[in-house]
Amino acid sequence: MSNTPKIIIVLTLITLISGAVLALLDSYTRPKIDNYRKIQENQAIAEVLPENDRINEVAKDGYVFYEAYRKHELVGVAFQVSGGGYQSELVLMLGLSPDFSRIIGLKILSQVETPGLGTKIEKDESNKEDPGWFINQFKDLRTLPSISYVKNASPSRDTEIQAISGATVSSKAIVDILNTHIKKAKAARGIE
Amino acid sequence: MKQKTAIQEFLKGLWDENPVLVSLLGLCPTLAVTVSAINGLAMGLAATFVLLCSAFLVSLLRKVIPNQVRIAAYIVIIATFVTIADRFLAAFTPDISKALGPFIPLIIVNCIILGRMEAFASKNGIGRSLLDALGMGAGFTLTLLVLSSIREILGSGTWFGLQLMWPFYAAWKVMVLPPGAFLTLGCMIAAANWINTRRRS
Amino acid sequence: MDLQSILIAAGSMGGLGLFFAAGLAIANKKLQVEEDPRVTRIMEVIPGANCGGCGFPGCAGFADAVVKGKAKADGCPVGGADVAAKIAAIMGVEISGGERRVARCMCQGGLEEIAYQGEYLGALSCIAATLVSGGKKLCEFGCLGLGDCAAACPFDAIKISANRLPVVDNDKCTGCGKCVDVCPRDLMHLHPISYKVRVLCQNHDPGRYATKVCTRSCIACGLCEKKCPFDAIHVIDNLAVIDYEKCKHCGLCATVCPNQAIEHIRKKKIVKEDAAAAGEKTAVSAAQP
Amino acid sequence: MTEEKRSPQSGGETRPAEDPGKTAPAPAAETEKPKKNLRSRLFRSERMTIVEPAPHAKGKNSVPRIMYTVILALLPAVVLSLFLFGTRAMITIMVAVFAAMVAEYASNRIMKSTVSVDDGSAILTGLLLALTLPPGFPIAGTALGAVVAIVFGKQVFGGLGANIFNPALIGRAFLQASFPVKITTWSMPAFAAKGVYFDMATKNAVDGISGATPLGLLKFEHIGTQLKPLLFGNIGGCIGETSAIALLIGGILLLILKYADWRIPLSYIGTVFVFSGALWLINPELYPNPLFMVLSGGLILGAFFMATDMVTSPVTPLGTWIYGIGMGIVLVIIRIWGGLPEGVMYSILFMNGLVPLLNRWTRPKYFGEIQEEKKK
Repeated sequence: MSNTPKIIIVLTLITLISGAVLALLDSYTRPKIDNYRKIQENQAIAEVLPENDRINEVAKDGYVFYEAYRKHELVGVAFQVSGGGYQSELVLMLGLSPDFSRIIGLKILSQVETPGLGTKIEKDESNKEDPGWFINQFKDLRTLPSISYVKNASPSRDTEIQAISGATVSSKAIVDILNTHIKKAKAARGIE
Repeated sequence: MKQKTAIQEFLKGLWDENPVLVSLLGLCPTLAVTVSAINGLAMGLAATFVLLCSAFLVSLLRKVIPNQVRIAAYIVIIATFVTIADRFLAAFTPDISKALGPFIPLIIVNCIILGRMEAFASKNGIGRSLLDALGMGAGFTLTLLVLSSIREILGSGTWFGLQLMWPFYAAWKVMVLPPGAFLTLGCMIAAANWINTRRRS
Repeated sequence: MDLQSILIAAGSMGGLGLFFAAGLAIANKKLQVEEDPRVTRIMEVIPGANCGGCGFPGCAGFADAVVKGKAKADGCPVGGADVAAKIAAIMGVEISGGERRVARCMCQGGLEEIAYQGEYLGALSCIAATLVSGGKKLCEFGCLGLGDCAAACPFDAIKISANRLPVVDNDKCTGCGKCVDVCPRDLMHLHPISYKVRVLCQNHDPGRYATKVCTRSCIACGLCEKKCPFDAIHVIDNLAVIDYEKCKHCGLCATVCPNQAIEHIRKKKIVKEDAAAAGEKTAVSAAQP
Repeated sequence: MTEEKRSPQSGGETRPAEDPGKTAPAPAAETEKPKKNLRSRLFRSERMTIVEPAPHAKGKNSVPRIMYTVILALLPAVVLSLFLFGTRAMITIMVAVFAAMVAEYASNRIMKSTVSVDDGSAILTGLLLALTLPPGFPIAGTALGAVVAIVFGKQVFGGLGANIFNPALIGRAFLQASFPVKITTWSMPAFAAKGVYFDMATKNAVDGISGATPLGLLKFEHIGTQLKPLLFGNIGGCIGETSAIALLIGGILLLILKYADWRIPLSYIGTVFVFSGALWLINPELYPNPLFMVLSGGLILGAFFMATDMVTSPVTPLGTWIYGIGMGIVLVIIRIWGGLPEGVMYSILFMNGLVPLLNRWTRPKYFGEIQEEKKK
């Protein structure tokens, strides 16, 4: 007996059943996964743009802007930016004032920098009182004309942050990402 | 070859034919995800789940699937279960799912699973295939657990997130980096070979 | 639950499956290679060690060669008589003389027996020693004792004794012939396991010189030739050679050899003698008491 | 080259005359066994001629001799570093050497090979490792590095002569990956802290403060260091890499004794000089002075003492040139465009990995060899 029909029938059946099973599974797990992602996102937005009561999503020029309102007044804009770090991609959530002149908050969504060195951008265990000192520096930082960093010294201007000693590359990467994306996003939103 | 007893069929995966230490299969996830014990354990359990389910189906359908399309059929079966595992991890343990990243979907092309399907489940009954899959999965999980424990303890000073080493211990950062994976795996394989040679003589 | 999305998923997967299955089925029809089913059956029978002892590239190569008539049914040295019989059954042929063959070192010139030409300093391998005027021992034909055969044996059947001679474990030896190939002096020979009489010397030197070189050498005295009732042993080119077509394994030649260069294995004695003499685990026979 | 390159297998002069081999069971029984007959005893003579493969000529060089000479050549740098960094440097050096020797002995015993602690190679590895560490490096870390250097850098490959990479640098690379913060925390030399010869922005210098290496300063803060402190060693940095002059004294001794191939330091340092010089000529603002590039960091130490390691450098002259030039290019690339301020370690390790290939590619034609026909 030729087994040509058998080949076709068996393989088709297996794929059919597989498709059906996976579709069932998806309908069950998707809400949960989406829900989780939403929570994460909202958390990040809430962290970089506190004091809001409504978030409005606007997609434009490759950015998704989350516009935060308080009592019908635009208080800030958040969006996700990414760029190359020392050895991986850095993904950040950036919250800016509506005219993009001031950073309201910054959160690192994902980073795989050198453990114990580059990872200090997120959490510096050697600084017991304030492990997040590096990222907290960005709060209320002015963005104009551009952000810069200094090494082994306290920042003297309101657009400066202090780099992590030994992890200058990671520190510099964040500053670079912010500078380029703020400029691009400005253009996308048509500010000046 | 002599027919193995049921218990032997299970035990062989733990040591004699251990997929990682003896067959050196599935090294990609072995090296990549074992930065922490919880990751190693999750990866091992996910692979074991896929192994068990696929072994069950493949050995059930071994007479039905024509020889010419067996690989295609196995891959579809394995891919289905991997997707199930992946979705469930993403839905219920999002942190682990994020840490394991692309390595859960990559179980599809893990040589251990396709290898056991091709070499064992397609030739043996359901009971035996399940035992074999369980043994191989257990061997894989245990090896990953040991490997990731060593790496986490030395590289981060913690075990399953618990602070294990004394507080002023300076963690060997290299152990959670890729070289540490190769170094630890190399030492483990050397130790396994050493024990085997000693046992044989 | 959304029935439509399930249908779409199942449909697309099934469609893909149908498409590829059709492709495979067509390919299967058009591109089918007539493979002799006997090849697969032989593959199932042979041990699958891929040792290459048969002279073909791996077990698959051997199975193919058997079916094509290039190899004999008893060509697998690892499988032995069992496998040979099975292969013969598959191929529908009779096998002749499928007796298991084992390796044997044809030299008894260990450290105790042989004269030295000097101290050998150099790489510890027979091949290397051959290049340096033959290593430590004076005999040009004898065993160098540096263990290339033991290193080459894939089955761990050859051990080098304290006396620096290879000792073959007949139980482990599969007769693959790796040691035969590797010995630079051509001293490892494969013999059917039933052989009881062997000339354990390859020295072609004239008797007078051979005497000086080794205490266990064949000195071409011809006593064995005279004693043999079957005309089965002859001194050719200063060395006694047994004609196994005629030899009845009576062992008379061994009894007269002045240097005990001929061994005669007498079954029951072997085990005891060995255990007592060499202290080796399972060595082959030592020669005459 | 060849006579120094002798591997330990053929190099030992005092080889026991009665050693039939390690591969087979112990021949202890053979001497005690009663002789079977008279004749066999007559053949044995106490004094035997020696059968050995070529080369038969023997020099007076041996592994211990070379190793101890290299250690001697390192002494100026060691003494100067003790002077500059004080007891911290001494402790680091002692710990590294001691740990390396213990690791060597332990591996020898575990692997049942001849105990080779006294040949000096472990001492040298420990010393070189210590010289590449910052003086304030933790003791446990130093010991760990030395153990890794000996076990994973040398013994797992089969001991001295079989290793692919320079063991000391393997240890250092392990430490660099393990403790990236500790290994880049430099302390300033005693004199620098007092401000003599030193014109870096360390006004608040107190005893044992941490500072940056000249290369680090240049890379991240664009502050140059003058050449004079580089020559004499009044700069922050690893124990042994501070003073160019002290290292050069030992390096030249090695070149004179031909324990180091002169081509390696020449091609290595030359390439760095030429390559960075070319960049400097293009844009002196952006790229550093080539002299600074040569004198700073561990280049001199690496070029004379690590890259010239007989085991891990090529055997042919052409291969040696390629090796040195390759290291120079890799070093300049790492220093100028890479993420790290210093690249001597990685440049040497990288080219070490290519040595087997270089040896194969640059094999000289032997006398009478006929060129193989290319493409039939």
